[in-house]
Amino acid sequence: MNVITDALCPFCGCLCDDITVVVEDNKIIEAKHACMLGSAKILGHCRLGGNNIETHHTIKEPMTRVDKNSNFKEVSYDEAINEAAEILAKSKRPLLYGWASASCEVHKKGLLLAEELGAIIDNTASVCHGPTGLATHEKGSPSATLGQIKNRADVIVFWGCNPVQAHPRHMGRYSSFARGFFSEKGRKGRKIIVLDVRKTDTAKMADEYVEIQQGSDYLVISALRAILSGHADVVPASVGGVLKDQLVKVVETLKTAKFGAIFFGMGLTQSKSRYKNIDNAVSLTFDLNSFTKFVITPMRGHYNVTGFNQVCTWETGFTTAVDFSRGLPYYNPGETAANDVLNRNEVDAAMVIAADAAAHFPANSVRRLAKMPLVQIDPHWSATTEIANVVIPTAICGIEVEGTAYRMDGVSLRLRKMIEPTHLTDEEVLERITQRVKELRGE
Amino acid sequence: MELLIKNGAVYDPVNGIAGDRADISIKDGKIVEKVSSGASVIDAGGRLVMAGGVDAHSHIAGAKVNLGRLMRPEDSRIGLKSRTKITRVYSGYTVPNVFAMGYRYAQMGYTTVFEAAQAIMKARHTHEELEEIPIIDKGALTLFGSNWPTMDYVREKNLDKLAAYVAWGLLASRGFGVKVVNPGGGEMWGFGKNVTSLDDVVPNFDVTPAQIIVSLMKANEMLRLPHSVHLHCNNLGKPGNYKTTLASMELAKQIKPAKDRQVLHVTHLTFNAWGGTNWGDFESKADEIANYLNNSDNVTTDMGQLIFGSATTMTADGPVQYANAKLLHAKWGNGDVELEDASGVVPIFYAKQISIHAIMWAIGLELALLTKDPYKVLLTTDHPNGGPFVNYPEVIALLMSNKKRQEEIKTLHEAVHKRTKIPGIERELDFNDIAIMTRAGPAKVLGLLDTKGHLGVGADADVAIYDIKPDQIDPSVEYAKIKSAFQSAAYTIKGGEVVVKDGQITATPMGRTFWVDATVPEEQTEIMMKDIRMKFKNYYSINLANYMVQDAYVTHPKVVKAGAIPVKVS
Amino acid sequence: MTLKVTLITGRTISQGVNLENKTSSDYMEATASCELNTKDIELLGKPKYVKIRTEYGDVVVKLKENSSNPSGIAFIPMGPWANAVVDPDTKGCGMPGFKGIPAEIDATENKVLLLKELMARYKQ
Amino acid sequence: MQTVTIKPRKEIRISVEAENISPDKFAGKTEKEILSMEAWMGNQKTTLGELFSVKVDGSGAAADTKIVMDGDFSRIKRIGEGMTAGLIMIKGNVDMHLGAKMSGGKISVTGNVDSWAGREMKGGELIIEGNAGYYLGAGYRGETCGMRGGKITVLGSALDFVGEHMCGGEIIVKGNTGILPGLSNNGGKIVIEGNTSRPGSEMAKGTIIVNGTVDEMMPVFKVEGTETIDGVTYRKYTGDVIVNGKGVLYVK
Repeated sequence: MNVITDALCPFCGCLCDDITVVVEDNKIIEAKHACMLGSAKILGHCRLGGNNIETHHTIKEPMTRVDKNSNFKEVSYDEAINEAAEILAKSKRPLLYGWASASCEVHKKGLLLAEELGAIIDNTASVCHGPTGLATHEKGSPSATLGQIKNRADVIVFWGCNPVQAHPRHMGRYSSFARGFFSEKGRKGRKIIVLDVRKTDTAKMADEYVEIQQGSDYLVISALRAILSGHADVVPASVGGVLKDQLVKVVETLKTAKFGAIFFGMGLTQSKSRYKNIDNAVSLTFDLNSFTKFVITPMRGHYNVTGFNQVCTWETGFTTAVDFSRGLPYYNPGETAANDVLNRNEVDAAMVIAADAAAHFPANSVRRLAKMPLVQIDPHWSATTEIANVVIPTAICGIEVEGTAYRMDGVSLRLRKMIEPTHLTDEEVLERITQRVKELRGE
Repeated sequence: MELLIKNGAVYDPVNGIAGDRADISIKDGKIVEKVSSGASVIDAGGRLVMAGGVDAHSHIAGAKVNLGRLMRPEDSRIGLKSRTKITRVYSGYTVPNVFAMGYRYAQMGYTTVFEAAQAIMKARHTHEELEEIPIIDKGALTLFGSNWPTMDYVREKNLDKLAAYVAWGLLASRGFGVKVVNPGGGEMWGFGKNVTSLDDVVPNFDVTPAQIIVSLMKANEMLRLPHSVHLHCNNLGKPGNYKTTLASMELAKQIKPAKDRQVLHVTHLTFNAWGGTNWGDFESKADEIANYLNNSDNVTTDMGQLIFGSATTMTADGPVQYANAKLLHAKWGNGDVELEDASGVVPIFYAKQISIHAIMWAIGLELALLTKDPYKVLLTTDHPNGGPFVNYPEVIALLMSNKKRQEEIKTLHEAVHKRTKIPGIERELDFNDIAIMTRAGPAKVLGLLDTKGHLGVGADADVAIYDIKPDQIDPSVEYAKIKSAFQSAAYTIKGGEVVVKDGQITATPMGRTFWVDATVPEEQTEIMMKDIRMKFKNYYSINLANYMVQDAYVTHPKVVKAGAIPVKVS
Repeated sequence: MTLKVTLITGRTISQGVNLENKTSSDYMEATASCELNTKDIELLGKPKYVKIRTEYGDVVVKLKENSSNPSGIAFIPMGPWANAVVDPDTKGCGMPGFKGIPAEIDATENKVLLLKELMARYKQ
Repeated sequence: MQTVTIKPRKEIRISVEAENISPDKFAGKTEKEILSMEAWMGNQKTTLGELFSVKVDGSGAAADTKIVMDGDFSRIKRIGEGMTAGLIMIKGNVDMHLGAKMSGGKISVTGNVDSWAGREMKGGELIIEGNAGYYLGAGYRGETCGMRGGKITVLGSALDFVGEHMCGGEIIVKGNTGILPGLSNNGGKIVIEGNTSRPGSEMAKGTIIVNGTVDEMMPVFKVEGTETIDGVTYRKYTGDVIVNGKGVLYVK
């Protein structure tokens, strides 16, 4: 029996690093401290571990098929890698998408492949916090590490996010309930404000719940800013379904905080006005700093969706949705993001890695993917497998392979290897595809 | 592998060579006495030969650099270059991508660059980027000035614990030296406030900036670290701050250096040699600072020269960055790090007709020209705060040619005449001065003079050859030639390998990362670690076991040993 | 009757728990559903299954009660069933319309497609 | 006078970047030279000749060069990028970035244009008879200025973010626009004949005139009574108050 302490949970953007994992015969039998999501990932879905192995479908061998309606044939890694390389090398507009459930070391290999292919490379932020990046281009990012918030925050705002469901340990470790140096009272010393379009489980725990009419967040943020800047007079009696009195009360709470933090989720990034909601919320944070200290942090979803954005930014200058088709990195979401090019039917071949595009893209995009040569690299059988031609199973990052991941606040941590892998790693597969692409191109 | 560089006009101030024809012999990455007849030969043909450039203060990697990139796609869309068989893509001007960072330094003949600030908790990120910067050797200075353990030990006057913490912090961050930014201010920014003088008391910690600086200098010398404390002064960015800067320098007098170097390096003076009381009467006080330096031997500085055009300011000085963003109506990045420090990123455009910018432009030059000893003022732009490092050749040309300065002054806001001394300064630096400010000086300041910054036997075989024949050029007049030659080295040799020829990258070896392993008595570390463990248990948001930078992030380490107890030679 | 709603999609814990378990009935149970408040459910006649139609497609899912939804807000957990009816337009910024889609909901006797069946539709 | 006539040879699916289609690039060039000019389809370098038939009549400087394009160009990006003079007449639809960074000359389109038409435009004129996509006359990611000068007229409608970060020039949309026109407007004028929503957010300077209805007003404007312009009485607003804006918004 092997006990690994201080292990990282490779599920959500909280990247909790206090998991104790018990391993027996290369099987994980226990994951102490992990939440439901983390346990499911570490125990249930681990290829060799857990009790649910029969019901959980991982991919055992590389598989290919010519006709997407026929059955897969199990093949060797060499065959699958060769076929993947041929598909990608032939493509005039290849898309390499995914990367959320993989380490930064994998991202580096992916970016090299994208450069080599002249591909578009995009990650799952595209359908998650991509707009947060766009807002950062406009207004910046006044943020802090989560410990800073835990130690100091006396006012915490959750806007369009629902940590109770999506980041179960967030409130305990970093926000609402966390105790720290200046916040030894924990929850009792804090005011929690939740703004959302429905009374989520998170909203039910708030001191103040502000119900916004769906799609009106932008108007509400502007109203808060107007009140904060001393222009309450121009704000109508009700904005976005919220009474002005409540907005005034919220502003009072915000500006009298000693340290305030805004956490936001897809309620802002995906609603009407998209990234302009974040843009405006960043400005609200900026404005609040004239009164007190305030920071704003996105509730990033997957454990290393942030990492891809970091690596892509330092390697290319751009955070995701980078188009290498002319050799130079070009970036313009709306034009170069995965769903832009899929929706326009421009892509002629794709590789989906460490994400499930078919489950998380709109039908129109999935329809396109279903009709083009599609390579999937993933440990798990997913919706994407159903429409892929070439499927290459890999070792599970953060469980079978170590590597780097970035928490939602940009703190990088090293993922542990908990058990021995039975499959090639994503890094190895990408390296071999890149090598094969070079050979096919006579380089 | 052997290489012989023949016929160079060599400037090697450390070894007293100033333009003499000399041959440089290289074997296995080092400069040697001589090589065999089988060595490959580069005929410098009378051209300028210097050691590879060393930059002791630049922001090239880590969380705030990457935030700068993320905030500025408009910057990343310039300077683009496709990949070649040898090189990856280039992007960016003020915040280049990792590849361009290494290539462009190498193309200017630089071979060693130090990142000027990393928080321990974010050091892993710094090293991830450093690992991807090609060619150059590098290292990173670690922030200590607002760290809770630092302030606790300063308050307790427990230098043993402080030294143990610094040593451990350098190990944890794989850092090279002690960086102090707006000491105490980082903590106060945690609640949106700042310190305003060296003697303000930081609430809850009951220490002053002056105490922090002095204690860290003491710890630094106890540990016999190669580099001194590297200080970004309090009140940076505020008119009248030269007084704080001078007072900070004065603190260094209390300390004896443990090594042959300064005890305090005060960085990017362009931002803190400011007179006046507000933006209206803002003026240069670089002359006062230079005067101080001319009469003191324990402090060094660097210019942080301003370059007109686009820049991206980035610093651990969180409060100054919020003030900047407000003043400029600019986008604002802020990055507080729990228990450690703050940071901020704000884009700026320096314009010739803005009086403040014109005066700031003058400050860096005045400092360099009025300070007699070039070892005391390193050439930097505090990349990318004063401007991108690719402008070093512009700075060199300005320092070497009064004519160029006078022509530039004609294009600037008239304030440059009234509120700076630069129009009347006639001094022109020579190649020897430049070699000191860009090679020998930074190497000495960093404590790396054994292998860096010179061409003597035993030094790293880092060499730059520039397409200038020193005996046939008048830099005062032909400054344009000087600038273009320094922009694009005829050869850059890194560790004995030709990495640049005629300004083009020819090879991309992986450089090394310097970090300092300072020993302290084990029991001292153990006592200190009790406090650290308590802080992780209660206050950090990660576990201690996941805090330290793992070996996987420093694949080509160059460990420099230091320590409070004698180091055993194995 | 036909209920006119604004549709939003998003994460839930059981969707997350089964994220790497897509072929299971648990995943389908977690994501092939639509949450409405009691009043809206009553308006529909408390059916077991509903068909959701938008400008972009239609899908049959199980109906679930969630009293925290305001009237006229329908929530489907993110996933393949939700995505059958979301807005593919990226609004010039790369992000499709996963929230705030005008939709019509009717009771239905039709069955919920399995993941495999749903994906097979796209291959036609 | 030089006239260059361009017609598509084939249906194009993967969008083509063809910034070489510009009077500045074509001026004084022969048919053969134009046919061999570079264009990119995805990651493939190709030529204008591969994609289009080209006919050249006469020869002249950019200002005397007229490009006549006839057919479906809905997958051709960056037409007229950076042009300084001359004329481009397009009978058909075009893809993104039409006339981006143009500083002079004129482009007219009978059909629809995709997003970023007139991006960072400095001068000249853009006339679109059909509809425009997102970010008409807007900027690039992260830049502080979008359109700085020139004039854009859309006879149809435009989508979201018309004139985002506009610093000068004029945009007239005869139909409706999507949300947030004139966002962060810092100068220049936007006239919307039809309906819109959330106009003028964060505007610091500039003018927005809406002759249709405003679906949702931003709660950031001071009401300044009414004002009559060219015989039409408008409700006048100033703002955005949050940024101490001096922008003016007129709503009929």
